[in-house]
Parts: sequence; C-alpha cells; structure tokens
Amino acid sequence: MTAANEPYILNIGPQHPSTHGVFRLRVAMDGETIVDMDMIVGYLHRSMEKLAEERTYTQNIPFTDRADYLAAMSGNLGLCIAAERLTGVEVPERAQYLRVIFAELQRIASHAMANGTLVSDAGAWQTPLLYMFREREKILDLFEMTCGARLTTNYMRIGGVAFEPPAEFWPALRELVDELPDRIDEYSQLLIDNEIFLARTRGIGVISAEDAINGSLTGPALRGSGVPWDLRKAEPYDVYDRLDFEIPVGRGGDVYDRFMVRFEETKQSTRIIKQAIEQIPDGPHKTQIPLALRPEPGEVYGRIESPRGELGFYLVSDGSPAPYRFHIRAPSFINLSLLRQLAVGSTLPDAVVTLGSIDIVVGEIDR
Amino acid sequence: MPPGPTQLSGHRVAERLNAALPGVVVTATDEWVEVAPARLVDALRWLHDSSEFDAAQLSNCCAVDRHDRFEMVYHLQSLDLNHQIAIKATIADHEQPALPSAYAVYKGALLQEREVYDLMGIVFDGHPDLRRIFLWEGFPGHPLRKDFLGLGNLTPGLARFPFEDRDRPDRIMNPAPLRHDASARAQNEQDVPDDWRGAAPA
Amino acid sequence: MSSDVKSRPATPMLREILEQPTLLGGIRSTPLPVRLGLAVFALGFLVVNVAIGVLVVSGRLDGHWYDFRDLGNATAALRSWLDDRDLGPWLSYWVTALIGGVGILSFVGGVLLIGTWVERRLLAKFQIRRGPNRVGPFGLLQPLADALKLIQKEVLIPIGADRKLFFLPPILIFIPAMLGWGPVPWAPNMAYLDVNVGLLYVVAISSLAVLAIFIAGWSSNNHYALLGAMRTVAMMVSYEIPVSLSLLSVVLFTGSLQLSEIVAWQSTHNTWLAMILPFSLFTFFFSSTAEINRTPNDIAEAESEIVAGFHTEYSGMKAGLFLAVELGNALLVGALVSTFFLGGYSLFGLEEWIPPYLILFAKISAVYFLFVWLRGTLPRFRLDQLMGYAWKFLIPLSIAFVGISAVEASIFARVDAPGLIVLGAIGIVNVVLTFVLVRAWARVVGYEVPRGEDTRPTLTTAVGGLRAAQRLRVTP
Amino acid sequence: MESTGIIVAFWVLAAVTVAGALGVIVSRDLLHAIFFLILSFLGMAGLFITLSADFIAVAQVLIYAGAISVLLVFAVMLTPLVSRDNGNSLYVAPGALAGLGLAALVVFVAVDTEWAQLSGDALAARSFPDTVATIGDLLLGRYVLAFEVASILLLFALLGAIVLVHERRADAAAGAADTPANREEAA
Amino acid sequence: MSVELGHYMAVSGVIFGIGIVVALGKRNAVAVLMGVELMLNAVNLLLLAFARFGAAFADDAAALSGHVFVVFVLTVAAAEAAVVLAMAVLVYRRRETVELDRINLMRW
Repeated sequence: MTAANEPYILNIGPQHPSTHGVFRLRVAMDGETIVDMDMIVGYLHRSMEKLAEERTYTQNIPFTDRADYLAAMSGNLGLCIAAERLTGVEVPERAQYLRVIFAELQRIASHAMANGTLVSDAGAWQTPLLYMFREREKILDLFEMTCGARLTTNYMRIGGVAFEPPAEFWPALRELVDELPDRIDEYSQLLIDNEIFLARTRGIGVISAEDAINGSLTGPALRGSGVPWDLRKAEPYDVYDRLDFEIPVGRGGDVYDRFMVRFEETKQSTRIIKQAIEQIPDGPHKTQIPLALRPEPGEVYGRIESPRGELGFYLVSDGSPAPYRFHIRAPSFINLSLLRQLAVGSTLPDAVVTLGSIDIVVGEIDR
Repeated sequence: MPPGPTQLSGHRVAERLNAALPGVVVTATDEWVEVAPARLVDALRWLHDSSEFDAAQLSNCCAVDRHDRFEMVYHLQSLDLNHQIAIKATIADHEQPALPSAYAVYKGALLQEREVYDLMGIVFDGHPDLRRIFLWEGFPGHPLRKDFLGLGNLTPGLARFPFEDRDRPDRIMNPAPLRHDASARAQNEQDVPDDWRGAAPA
Repeated sequence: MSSDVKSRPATPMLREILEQPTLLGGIRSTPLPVRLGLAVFALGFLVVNVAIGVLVVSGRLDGHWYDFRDLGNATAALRSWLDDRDLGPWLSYWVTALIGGVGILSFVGGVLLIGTWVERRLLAKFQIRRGPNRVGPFGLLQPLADALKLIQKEVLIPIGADRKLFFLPPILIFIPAMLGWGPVPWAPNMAYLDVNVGLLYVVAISSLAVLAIFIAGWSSNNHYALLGAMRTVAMMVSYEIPVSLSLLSVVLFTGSLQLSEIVAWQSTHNTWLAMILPFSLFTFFFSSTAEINRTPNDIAEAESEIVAGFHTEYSGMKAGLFLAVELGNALLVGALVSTFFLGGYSLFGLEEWIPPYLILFAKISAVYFLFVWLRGTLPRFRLDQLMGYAWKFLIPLSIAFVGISAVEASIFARVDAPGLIVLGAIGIVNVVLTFVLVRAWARVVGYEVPRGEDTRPTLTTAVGGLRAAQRLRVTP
Repeated sequence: MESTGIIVAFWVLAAVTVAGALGVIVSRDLLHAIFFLILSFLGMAGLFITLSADFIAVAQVLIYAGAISVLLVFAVMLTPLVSRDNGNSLYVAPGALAGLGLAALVVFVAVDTEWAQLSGDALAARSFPDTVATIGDLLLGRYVLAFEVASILLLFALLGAIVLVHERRADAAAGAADTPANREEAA
Repeated sequence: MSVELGHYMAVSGVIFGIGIVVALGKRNAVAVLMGVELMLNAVNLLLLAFARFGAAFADDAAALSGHVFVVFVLTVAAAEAAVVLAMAVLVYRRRETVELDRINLMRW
C-alpha cells in the first residue's frame, strides 16, 4: 500500500502460524504483492551430520526421528535401507512387511498433517486440521502400542524392526484401515469440492513439470506437477514390488494438485496396508546383528520415498563403526529450491498457501 | 560394494563421457565417475542433455572432507529412464576450495550448494546467491570439515565402539583391518582417549 | 474396537452422531432420587408457565407497567410518574436514558460473556473437541477467567508506536459496537433510540469502526498491523455499498427508515422480508461478515497470513476488547438481520404470548449460530477475490435488485388484492429472479463453477519423467 | 432552545468542533490532522442534531466521518512517509490573517445583529414532523433538476477518479498501485 | 441563557475561518482539501441553523429546503474529495511530491 520505491519489509516468522515451525521468510512487499523474498532457516540446526560421525549406524537412527519429526518411521526406514545396502545385512520378510505397514501408516499421518495445515493456511479455522488430527491420532496410538513412542519412534533397525507389534495391534489396524476410506471420502465432501478452497488453490503456485524436475523437487510436489515419479515404483525397496498400488499424478502443478495428490496417496496407502496385512508371513522380525557394525570401506546412497519426497542417505564408511560421512538428502529442504521463484509476484495469501502445499518440516530442513 | 539397484556402472558413463568430451574423466570405478573439476559443468550439462543418459534431475549433491582434499559428489538421475549416475569431483585445495556451480544446469543445486558452502566451506563460482544458510554470517569455520575446531591431530570419528570386543568375533561385524593407516590404528586400539580419533589422512 | 463394522451406519460422521449419549440414556443412567427431583422441578416449571399463560390470555397485563412482555411500558410508566412529580423534564430524560443505556450495556456484556463460551463450545463440537470445560459448571466461567487474566496482563506498548493514538482504538471500536444496538426494537415499545432514520443511523455508526481499526493498525508501528488495517479499510469501504443497497430494498417495501416501523410492517403483513428479498438478505449477511471480519471474509485478521491483523500488537485487556467487539458485532449483525429480514421481535402473532424480546433473542442466536458454523467450516477468501466479488458481482446485482424491488413495491402499493397474495407472488418472482440473475451475471462476468472431475489426480502405475508427464497430459 | 440539556450540548459540541478544527492546524502529522478533522466532523454532526436535522446529521457521519475521512487516509497512505508532514506553506500568514479576520467579522455580526428568528415556545412548537419524507419529496419534486445534476456530477466524479488513477498495464510495473486502492479512489 | 441563531452562526464563522487558514496555509494537497471540507461544513451548519430558526417560513417544505441544500453540498463535497484525492495520488505518482509549493507546472 505504499509507493513502489519504498520497500515494505514483512518478516514472516520465525514464529508465525503459517511457517509450521521456526522458519522465517523475509518478504519485500508492494501492497499485497510480494516483490522479493528471502528464506532464512537454521533456527533448528543441530548439525546432525557432524554428530552422526561419532555414533554407530544404529545409534544414528534416533537422529532420523528428529530430522523429519512428522515422519519418523520414514526417516528410520531410509537410514536402515542405506545402512543395509552398505553392510549387506539381509532383512527377514516379515520385517519387510512390517516396515511397509509402518511407513505407509506414517505416510497417512504425515499427509493428514500436511493437508490439514494447508487448509488452515487457506483460512479454515482449524476444523479440517483437527479432523485430520483425529486420523493421525489413531495412527500414533498404533505406534505407541508398538514401540512406546508416538512421535520419535526409533522403531526400525538395521536388519529389521525393533519389536514385534503386540496382539491388540492387528485388530486396531484392521479397523483403522477399514474406516479410513470412508473418512477420507467424508473430508473430500468438506474440502475437495469447496468452492472457496478451489478458488484459493486452483492456479496458485503453479510449478511446471520441467521446473519441478530441474529444481530437484520430489514427492507430492513433483507428482503434483504431473510427473509420475515414485521411488516405491521406480526403485522398489522392501516388498513394494509385491504390492499393488497406483501413483496419483496431478494435472496442473498448482497447490490444489499437490493437495489432491496427498489426499489420493492416503487412499493408496490404505490399499497397500490392506494388502500387507493379507500377505504378511510369520517369521522373525529382525536379523541379529552385532553391536558394532564395521562396514567395508566404501560409500552408498540409499533412498526411499518419504511422505515429502526422496529421502536419501549418503553414507561413507572408512571401516570404523561410525560413518565417515553421513549426509541426509532432505526432501523438504530441497523442495524449497523453487520457493522464491513461486512467491515473487504472487500475493501474500497465495505465498502462504504455496508454502503450505510444499509441506515443509523445519526439523528436516535444518537438520 | 554393490551400487544402488538402478545405478549405472561408472565405467559405462565414463566411456561415453570421454568420447563426447575428451579428457573430462579423471577416473572411473564401477560406482562413480570422477571428472575434472574445471570441466564439471560441461560434464553435467552433457549428461543432462544427452538422450542416452538424460540426467534430468540433480538428486543429491554433497561434499566429503578427505582431510587433504574435498570430494564433491553429485547423484544425478533420469526419471524417464529410471537410472542413477554418481559423479565426483575432487578439489585438491583444502584451504581455499572452489568449484564451478552446477546451478547453471540444475536449479535444484541452489540450496544444496549453499548448504555445502555453509558447512564445508566450498566456494561455488557462478552460484547466484552464495550465502551461509544454516549458520549465521560470521560463524567461525565450517563445522562439517574434519578439522573443525582445530584440535590438532584429534579428528571426529568413532574408531572403536565401546562395547566392541576384539576377542569375541560375533560382536564385530567386520573384523577386517581399517583402510586408513592400519598400523597406527592397531597401536591406539586399547588407548581409551584415542578411541574417538577418526581416520588419519591416508 | 471390536464392534461389527457392517451393521453400523454408512458414514463415520453419522455414526458418531448416533453414538452420542442421548437424553433418554442420560435419564436412565441418573439415580432415582435425582430423577424424582428433576421430575418435580419440571412439573413446577410447567405449572408456573401455565399460570403465566393464563394471566397473559386473560388480558390482565395489557398496558400495565408490570406487563413483562414489553419492558418499554414500565419505563414509560416511570417517566410519566417522574413527570407528575414536576422535577423538571430533564430528570425523566436522564433516568430513562440511563435505564436504556444500562440495559443495553448489561445485556451486551452478559451476552458477550455467554457468547464467548457458546462460540468456543460450538466450535469445539464442530471440531470433535471438548471445548472449555474446566472453570465452573460446563466451563461456563471460562470467559470470566479469561477476562480476569487479560486484565492482569502487563500493558505493552511497542517501540516506535504512536503512544497517544495507540490507546484510543480499543475504546473507539467499542463505541459503535454499543451505539449500534440503540435503534434495535426489542418489543413494540421497547427501543432505546427509535429514531426515524434508524436504518441510516445503523449504517453510519458501523462505518465509524473503520477509523478505529485504521488507527489501531497505523499506531502499532507493525507491518502486519498496518497491512491488516489497510485490508480492513479497503474491505469495509467496498462492502458498505452492497449493505446500503440491500437495505434500500427493505426501505422500498416498508416505506420507512425507522426500525420499529420495519418490524411492524413485517408483522402486519405476516411475512418476513427474507422471503420477499432473498438476494438482499444474502448480500446483507455476506457483506456484514466482511465488515465485521468473520469467516469466510476474515482477511483483516487472517491469522495464517498476517497473524492477527490490526490488533497484532495489542495485548491484555486491549486485545480482549477487540475480541469482545468482534463477537459483539456478530451479535449486532444478528440483531439487524433479524430486524430487517426475519421479522424482528414478531413471530406471526406469537409475540402476543411470548415476550417479544425473547423471540428476537432466539433469532439473534440463530444468526449467531450461523456465524459460528461458517467459522467452523469455511476457508477464507483472498483480498482481491473479495474486492472483485463486491465490485463485480454484489454491487451490480444489488443495483438490479433495487430496481426490481422498486417496481414491485409500487405494484404492491397500487394493486388492490390481499397483501399476502401479492407479497407471495412477489416473493416467488424474486426467488426465481435471484437464481436466474445470479446465474446469468456469473456467466457475464466469466465465472465458472469448477467441476469436480477436472480436479482429480490421474492414477498411474508406470513411473517416468518429463516424457511420461507429457504422455499423461495427452491421454489422461 | 432554552432547556439546560440543549445548552450544555451546544457548548460541548461547539467546543469539540472548534477544538478538532484547531487540531487540524496545529498537529504536525498529517494523519493526526485527519483524526482531528474527523473529531470536528462528528461534533458538527452533533450540532446538526441540536438543530433537529436528524437525517443530515446521520448523513454527515456516514459521508464525512465514514467515507471522506477514509479517502483522506487512503490518499495519505498511498503517498510515501516523507510527504506525511502537515507543514505550513508560505501563505500561512496571509491565510491566518484572512481566516481570523473573517471569523471575527462573522462572530461580531452574528452576535450583534437582531435576527428575525423564532425563539422560546414558538421555536419548540415549530418542530419538523418527518424530515426524511419531506426532504425526499423536495428532492424529487421542487429540486429535481438540481438532484439530477448532482447525480450526474457524482457519476462524472466517479469516472474522473477512475480515469485519473487508472494505469495502463504497461505502466503498472510491479503493480505500483494495486487495484483495490484504485477502486477505493473511485468509491 | 439560551442558544440562538447567533451562536450557531458564530461557530460556523469560526470553523470557516479555520478552514481558510488550513486551506491557505498548508503545504500538503491533502491538508488543503481538509481545509476546504471544513469550510463546507461551516456552510452546512449555517444552512441548517437558518432552516431551524428561520421565522419567515410558512410550511415544512420551505423550511426543509435548507436541508436539501445541505444534501447537495454533501454530494458535491464527496465528489470533490474523490476527484481531488485521485489527483493527489496521480500527482504524487508523476512528480513524487504532493506539496503544492513544489508543484509549479502552471507557473506562467
């Protein structure tokens, strides 16, 4: 609302309802339009990669909980996959199924959170968020049942999972999976065809497929732009190649497409979990591995499809029990590559919604 | 070491790369291709544009401190062909490391190279916005370097897991000797403070 | 957990509603003495009410000062008593003014306290939470506790704020919110400020709130606050026009600017203007949500964008006053919607039996519930969307409807047929016209309702990059 | 106009009005000046009410305090900080002289002249029954031509404001003035 | 003591005088407009006062003609404000100032 030659600087964050954590955007505005934007992160930087160099591979698993704290299971899984590839540890089949089940449950929980906060950013006064929280809550109950923790699960291990789920886990899981599609349909009535929501999200924050690929975007941000890329299909880990599911792909690459891709993915995840429950064999849940893993000197880049995209672990071993170099390829950090390009020229509400649709987790950005 | 399930053999990539851009490849193993740092961008652009490799996306890039040099590792991937290529570039200068920026080819390098600059101190020439990202301007040093905090010979790393027992092979995954300076390591093995010493320069 | 999934109702929401504890179940679970006590209480309540009903029907109350159906009678009686004592004309003025003022203030204050609780409870119900339930029975004292907490808080003034102006807005914004209640008639004789330009008065008073909001945003020395203030000012100025235009139709039919006359017109014609002027009702309601910052038009304090808008920097009781005014404005809009469109205190003759102010209060509560419901359901518009909606859509259509209702009002004044029939015909015509014109104008403006099928993601099992994306785009 | 209430009301309102107007002169900040001006407008509306002009009083609040002041605020906010001072120009001395002279003259004349006016009971008896209806009749009856001219004037003011601040797309680099504000001008 | 026509005229005169001071003495175009608005207000007060106290008026219609005049003045004031403020914004945009001393486009 001021003249063009007078920069109107707005600090969004580090404490702001729509930054989903301690994340700061420094925005130069002209009226409601953003003319320049700078992203300031690092408030949560714990130098995990440095700390990890002094811990064994197993000791590093809790760090992955705290990196992407909304998808701790996926973080665990990523590190385990990479470390198993480095050490050559075999994983029992039952453990692989358990991992798939928990990773997919985590995906549902994380997507519920992402979509709920996105709708909150669009202005719905927390109702969708709390509805999504209900589903997430049930999933976290399942986690608690299994490993005692809800958020920082630390459940997966190199060579399997830490615990066999208790007996009451399975009926609860079945009930949840039976009920979830109904619930998702119900939310779709509230949200997906809501005209205000459509007006706020259609055609906003459009990322073309070319930009998305070139900008290293992965996960729903990439799929929302119409690129059918999912590591569960492209490079199947665990038992994903035995399960029947589909990749949802957006049409225009806007905020709404990313939202809908997440919505659809939760449905596909329930499908996966249902099949996994059917197929899961009996057997050990874990390979016994020694306390100190001393992998051969070498390096490996292991990656999985986390709820936010390609979660990669680049591990370099020098033969000692600790990794020589431990690098996390954090999807929500790299997905921000295009944020400035998206935000500049759009209005403040649009930028907020766009940021929400990219679905950042500050723990993972800062590590 | 098995490369990833979809990772291309470094030899194959190196062969094609060398044919197109003679002299660009320094070494190649089964896993990666090491290119000359000065011509890194050329190599990346060629891989990006070639229809055979179609390395459309820079999946990951990070640096490894090898005590006397830096290794920059780029994991490229083709979504259409569903394969992965690992490219490395060695920076010999450990004091003032610099490398051309991959931003010209991959926009996704924007934040990743800023991160590497912040934590490793590698300067990327041609990067549009090279500032520290996680740490504040003026932070002393680059924490991911092995000589960070300047503790002389003491470098991070875990030479021996505390509960590890050389006499019971079932508690050790791989009792083979270490690659780096095995004799020195063997001497220090029982010395408790030096347990936390990392690998010495090769 | 172990219950049979198949035998239960289809949607989870329905299931949850059905599984709510019912009244019958609650009665069954209470112990017998309590049940007996409740029965005696209910019986006594019934008896007392029947007695009052008999009293009312017999007509013994009519016109007396103790006629509880219209507290205006009592005040009038007091005034005449004072005038008889010959104490000077100013005394009766002051006494009645004080009574009215205190009455409005205490009513609004009480309703604010209850309203906060109701809003929070209702939102909690919408959001499958419990809501305030700790302080007092059912958490009813929670608003009081909140107010106490807010009063205790330190007075913070941001550095660089305009200190003189910073203290004004919480008071300034409170004044119009209170003054607006003046002309609202609660019963035939029960209006504090029944001026003959009441409608215009309400519009004028509501336009004053802009200034308080602007001062708040400007004096805070905060960019969020200023942004929120500018948004508010822009919105209020543009939405005042549709509000005025929609009320113009009301005036055309009722032929008066006096609020009691408007209610009396609806009462004598046994109709609600909502049935005759549906579009005006919608315009008034929607524009009012924009003017008082309620969802879906709460962009002035859009918390996900500009934190709290113009009152970002206010803390303690000053913020409390802003919040109270926000709620009070919702109630005021409820009162105005009821008065202009829903028959005010009248309810098709029932106001003879039930105290009319209770009827009006019920209507206000209904509108207020609608506000809370909207808040619990809808996302927020963007500023440019809202402005575009006002200028491109509401204002042209409102002007069209002013013309239409002018024609209809003149027909109504000239046609010599029973009023109800003519009004019914007009109402039907207007409903049809609303649908037709809204559709047609939407097409003229170029707005298309998004279709659900176009928005669903494509499902595929093959992975790929750019080429696969292009392939998918060609053959979805 | 002899009852205590109206006398008190008159003096209070007159004081508020004049104080607001003086505040416009003395305040340094242009926005403060606008707020003083609004105070003056509101006091003026009160004076109108003491003159039994209820419709005009409400219209005064609606138009001056509600609309014109918002326009002023917008105009100030659309210009940058540096031009927000309320400084005096070279003409302040002659202006003050002229203004004070005129005010003194009018006050002197007003107080000193014997006006042919109603007063006392005659004035109280002469109250307007329904100002709104009569004004409406007059506007669409006796003064219909003036009414039409006024509406044309408003229309042209609207168009003029739009034309003045309208930016061609090419000029509107980086949205130098955003559309809502322009619309405000037009309003 | 009573309030009479003269009192209102005096208030009106004072406000008008202040309006002249503001309109002539201020540098900012917006402030000048404020002075003009003050003068218009003073005139309105005068018109209404005459309408109220005028003894010569026989009927309501004649008495309320003063009110009608005020309505016209209000209309003109609103139109004027809109146009002048649009001009101020425009002038600022072109010449980076709204100070009338420095806008000397039509000096000769």
